[in-house]
Amino acid sequence: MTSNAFIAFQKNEETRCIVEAIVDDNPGAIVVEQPAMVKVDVPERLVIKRATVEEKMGRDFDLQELQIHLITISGHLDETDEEFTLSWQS
Amino acid sequence: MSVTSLGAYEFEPRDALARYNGKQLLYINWERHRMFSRPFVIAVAPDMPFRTVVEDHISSYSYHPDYEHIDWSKVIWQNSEEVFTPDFDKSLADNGIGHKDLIRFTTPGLDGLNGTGY
Amino acid sequence: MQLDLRTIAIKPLRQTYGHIARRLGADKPASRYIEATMDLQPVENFHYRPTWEPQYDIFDPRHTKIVMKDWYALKDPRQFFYGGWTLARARMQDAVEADFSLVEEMSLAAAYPDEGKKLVRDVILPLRHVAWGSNINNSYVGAYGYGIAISQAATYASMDQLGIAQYITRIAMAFDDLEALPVAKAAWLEEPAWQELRRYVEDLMVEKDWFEVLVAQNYVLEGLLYPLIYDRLNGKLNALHGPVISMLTRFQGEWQVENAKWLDAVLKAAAADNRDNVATLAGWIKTWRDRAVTALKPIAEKAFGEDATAALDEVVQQLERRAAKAGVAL
Amino acid sequence: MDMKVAKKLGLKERYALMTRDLAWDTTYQPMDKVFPQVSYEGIKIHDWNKWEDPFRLTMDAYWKYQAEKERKLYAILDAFNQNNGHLTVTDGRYINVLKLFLGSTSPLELMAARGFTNMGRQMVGAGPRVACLMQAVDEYRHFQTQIHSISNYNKFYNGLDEFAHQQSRMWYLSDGKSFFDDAITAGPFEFMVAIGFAFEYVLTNILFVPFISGAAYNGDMAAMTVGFSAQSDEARHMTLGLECIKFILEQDPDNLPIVQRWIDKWTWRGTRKLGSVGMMMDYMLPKRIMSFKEAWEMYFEQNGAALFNDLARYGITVPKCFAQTVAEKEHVTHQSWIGFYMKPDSTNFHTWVPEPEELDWLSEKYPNTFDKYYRPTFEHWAKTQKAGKRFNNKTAPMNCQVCLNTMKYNEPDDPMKTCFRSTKYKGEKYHFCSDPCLEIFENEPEKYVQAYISSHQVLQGNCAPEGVDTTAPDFNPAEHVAAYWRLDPNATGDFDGSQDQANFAAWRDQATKN
Repeated sequence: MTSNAFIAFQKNEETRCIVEAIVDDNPGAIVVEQPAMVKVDVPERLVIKRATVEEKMGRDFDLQELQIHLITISGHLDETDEEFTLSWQS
Repeated sequence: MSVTSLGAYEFEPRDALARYNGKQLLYINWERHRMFSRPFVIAVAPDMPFRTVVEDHISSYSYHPDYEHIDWSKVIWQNSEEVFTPDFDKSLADNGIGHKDLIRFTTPGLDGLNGTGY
Repeated sequence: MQLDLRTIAIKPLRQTYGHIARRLGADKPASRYIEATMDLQPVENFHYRPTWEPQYDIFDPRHTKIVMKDWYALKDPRQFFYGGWTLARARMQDAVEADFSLVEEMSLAAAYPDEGKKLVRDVILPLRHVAWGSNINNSYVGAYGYGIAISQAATYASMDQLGIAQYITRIAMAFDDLEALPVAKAAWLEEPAWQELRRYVEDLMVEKDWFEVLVAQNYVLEGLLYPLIYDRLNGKLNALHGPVISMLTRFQGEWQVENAKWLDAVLKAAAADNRDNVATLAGWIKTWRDRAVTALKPIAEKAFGEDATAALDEVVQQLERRAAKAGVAL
Repeated sequence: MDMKVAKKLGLKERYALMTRDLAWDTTYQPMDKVFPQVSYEGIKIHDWNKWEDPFRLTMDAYWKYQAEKERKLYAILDAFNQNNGHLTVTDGRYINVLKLFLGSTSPLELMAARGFTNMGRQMVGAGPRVACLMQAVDEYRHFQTQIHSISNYNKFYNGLDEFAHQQSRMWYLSDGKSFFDDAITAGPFEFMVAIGFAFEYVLTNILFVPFISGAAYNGDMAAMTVGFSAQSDEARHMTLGLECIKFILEQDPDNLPIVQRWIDKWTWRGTRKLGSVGMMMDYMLPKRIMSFKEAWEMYFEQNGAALFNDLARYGITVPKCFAQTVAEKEHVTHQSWIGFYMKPDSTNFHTWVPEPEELDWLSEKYPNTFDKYYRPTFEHWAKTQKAGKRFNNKTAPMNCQVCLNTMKYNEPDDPMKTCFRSTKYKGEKYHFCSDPCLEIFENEPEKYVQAYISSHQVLQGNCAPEGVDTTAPDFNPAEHVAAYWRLDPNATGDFDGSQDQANFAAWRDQATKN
């Protein structure tokens, strides 16, 4: 069974862009909408790329801004200036 | 096993018999009647007759429709896992019931509402 | 469900929580600080003793010699609950950030004279380790302090000190002088001039009386060190080379004033409770003042040369005046 | 952050300079005296520098982002309060969720704040110290924002006003209190595994995500805002817990059996603690988004499988209790609601029999168990309540010596039979609700013999308000318990006929009528 890495955000304009960026960068991403929140599952490895988010937002974006919108995550985290990655080894 | 600690770690149990002023704790449960959620606890004197437990305390189960159908002569009594036959006129102590013992009684044929165990 | 509610006036059944109303002596609205602070720490019916200190309860007033009839008398005049604290720090941080940016945009650091830079390297950069030590010692107060009034304030102070250590680190970054950091650390660890200060901070790391740690670290050491550096040394550097260092240490400058207000209030409340507290506090302040003066003397000499004694005397008197005002005559 | 110089350094290098480079090994005082708590548990750490920092937030960034969250949160709270937002919730029953939440969860946030402050003091490495301290202040945040958001409800509804007094006294709050008392009295590594890993990583999603989503669904903007805002910190906390486990396991192979025992213990203790959360989801939210069972499957079984598959490389296996929790997910919420419904005089929140369509929802969500075991009881209660004989079990509960829950769980293989386990220690008998609780006791009996069991304390005469002579010959302990708890009679009993019900209806009527 493959393990899903996931991330969930509060629903708002900013996270709409972030989720779009995740969907673009992660083939196989599954978006689940729930009241006031949105959850994205990706098998094994989920990556958020700063460049893609910036493109969606049309402004500079610091990946640490994710802090403001996060609800939960699953997977090992690795964060650099460019990428925020969640992954499982199975 | 035992606890690992920095320094001696040994305390008097919070529910030691000595804390009950001559009484002892007794738990009671009516099996397969879980509408009452859990057993109840009382503090009673060890010389209290077993009959008093039944008449004064087990009667708190009377809300249940099964209660009036209990045939007391058929009841199976347990002290925790061990089945025993209480002498109603003898004291708890004489019936072998000590501090923090759990009396469970089963009423054959009565299995709660619609046989649900509740 | 989308409900369209008319604005109506409903008479509340009560104004605040029961424990707050009892404390205020009346059922009236309470500030967010009061509601988030007073009488909230459990004081009774703990299940287990700590395996790390079985002789104590989980929260135990016996971790200090100070005795209080009411531990919530140790209130914070800044009224810092988490939200108040974070917002205050974020406002300071905005100003600091603007200053750091300005220093960078105007290339002020590059243009800063070597003489000034040397003082920054020799005196200010090693202080990031003092701040780190203070972060540790304040976390002890936050962990062992009795009542939320003191424990939250100490925990916020601990984070403030981490912030200060990081702001000092950023000075080296602003000067594009990262090599200065290991040099400053080596000085902290080995240079004789810093050793009494390091011993002071390390000794507090094994002191068990949390109130004494609070007094020795925050009231005495920082009460002397901050005015010495962020008032007097900055004043000297401003006069010689312009306000660049004041800009880069703006946080510490503002922070010390506000923090002293908190500590003065805590000292005053403890002293007001009983005479034994006054004697205990006075004893601590005297002991640690003397040690702090010894420890800071070589640092003051680096900073002020022959004016060191005068500078140190001034800040000692300033501290003693604060103590006297709080009801602790030395 | 905004500084361009910082861009020259990567996030990792910059963060290292800002944290671990500040630390040094003390020499005027020996390190083992400075950090006295890290060795007695038997965990071996050879190199604290191997700690990988998960989130790399420096204080400037921390203050910036946290302030932004706080500004938003309090603005929404103010608006919610000014507009009588409490009247927008689905129905008056909903507010009882907040009563249970404020009593059972908020005080634990404070314990977490104090516990993580101590971790921030005791951990030797700078990386974990800083992460723990950040979590400590976050926990103050959660505790305080919860109190602030519920403060407005407290002005209008009963049962919220004495949470601070009740946290250490009320019978049904001892499970949560014992959970945290247990963790905070353990050594630092066990605390980290207990709270950082087992609770925050494995279980906290169950507490917050579906519950808060549920609050949103029920129109409670205040709870939703506070909850999600808190949850945004939680991702950091979860990551800390996971890093901590990896760090400990990578340091020495001897750490594995100790850590495994803690994972087994704390996953179970957390599961027991969360039973009441599941009950909120299944019984107390007037509009439901998912059942507890579904949430358990999504956040514990699936996510837990991913986690434990991953940790298998260190030799970690799924918690021993895993199968039992999976079996119990079909039962625990019903057993909990039954346990509270039957004690109307002893809770500061109201209970009720679910409406017929709510019973249908439960039948649909719990096809294996609800009709077979639980539905007839609720239908019976509805009937007797209508006849004016609402069930009221006036007896005092028997509790598990370890988890402090009442003994309400079933034998794993027989839902009709109450589960009992017992043992003797130093001549005294102890009772447990389950095999895992028995095992936890047997590992550390010296600890659990100290447990504060409310009903026993009452019988010892320790639960009377000040001024009552507990030695008087006619002293009746049970008589004073409600006063000892400061239990407002208006807060007790069935929702049907309560002051809350009447007020909510009248106010809502007033606000919606033109």
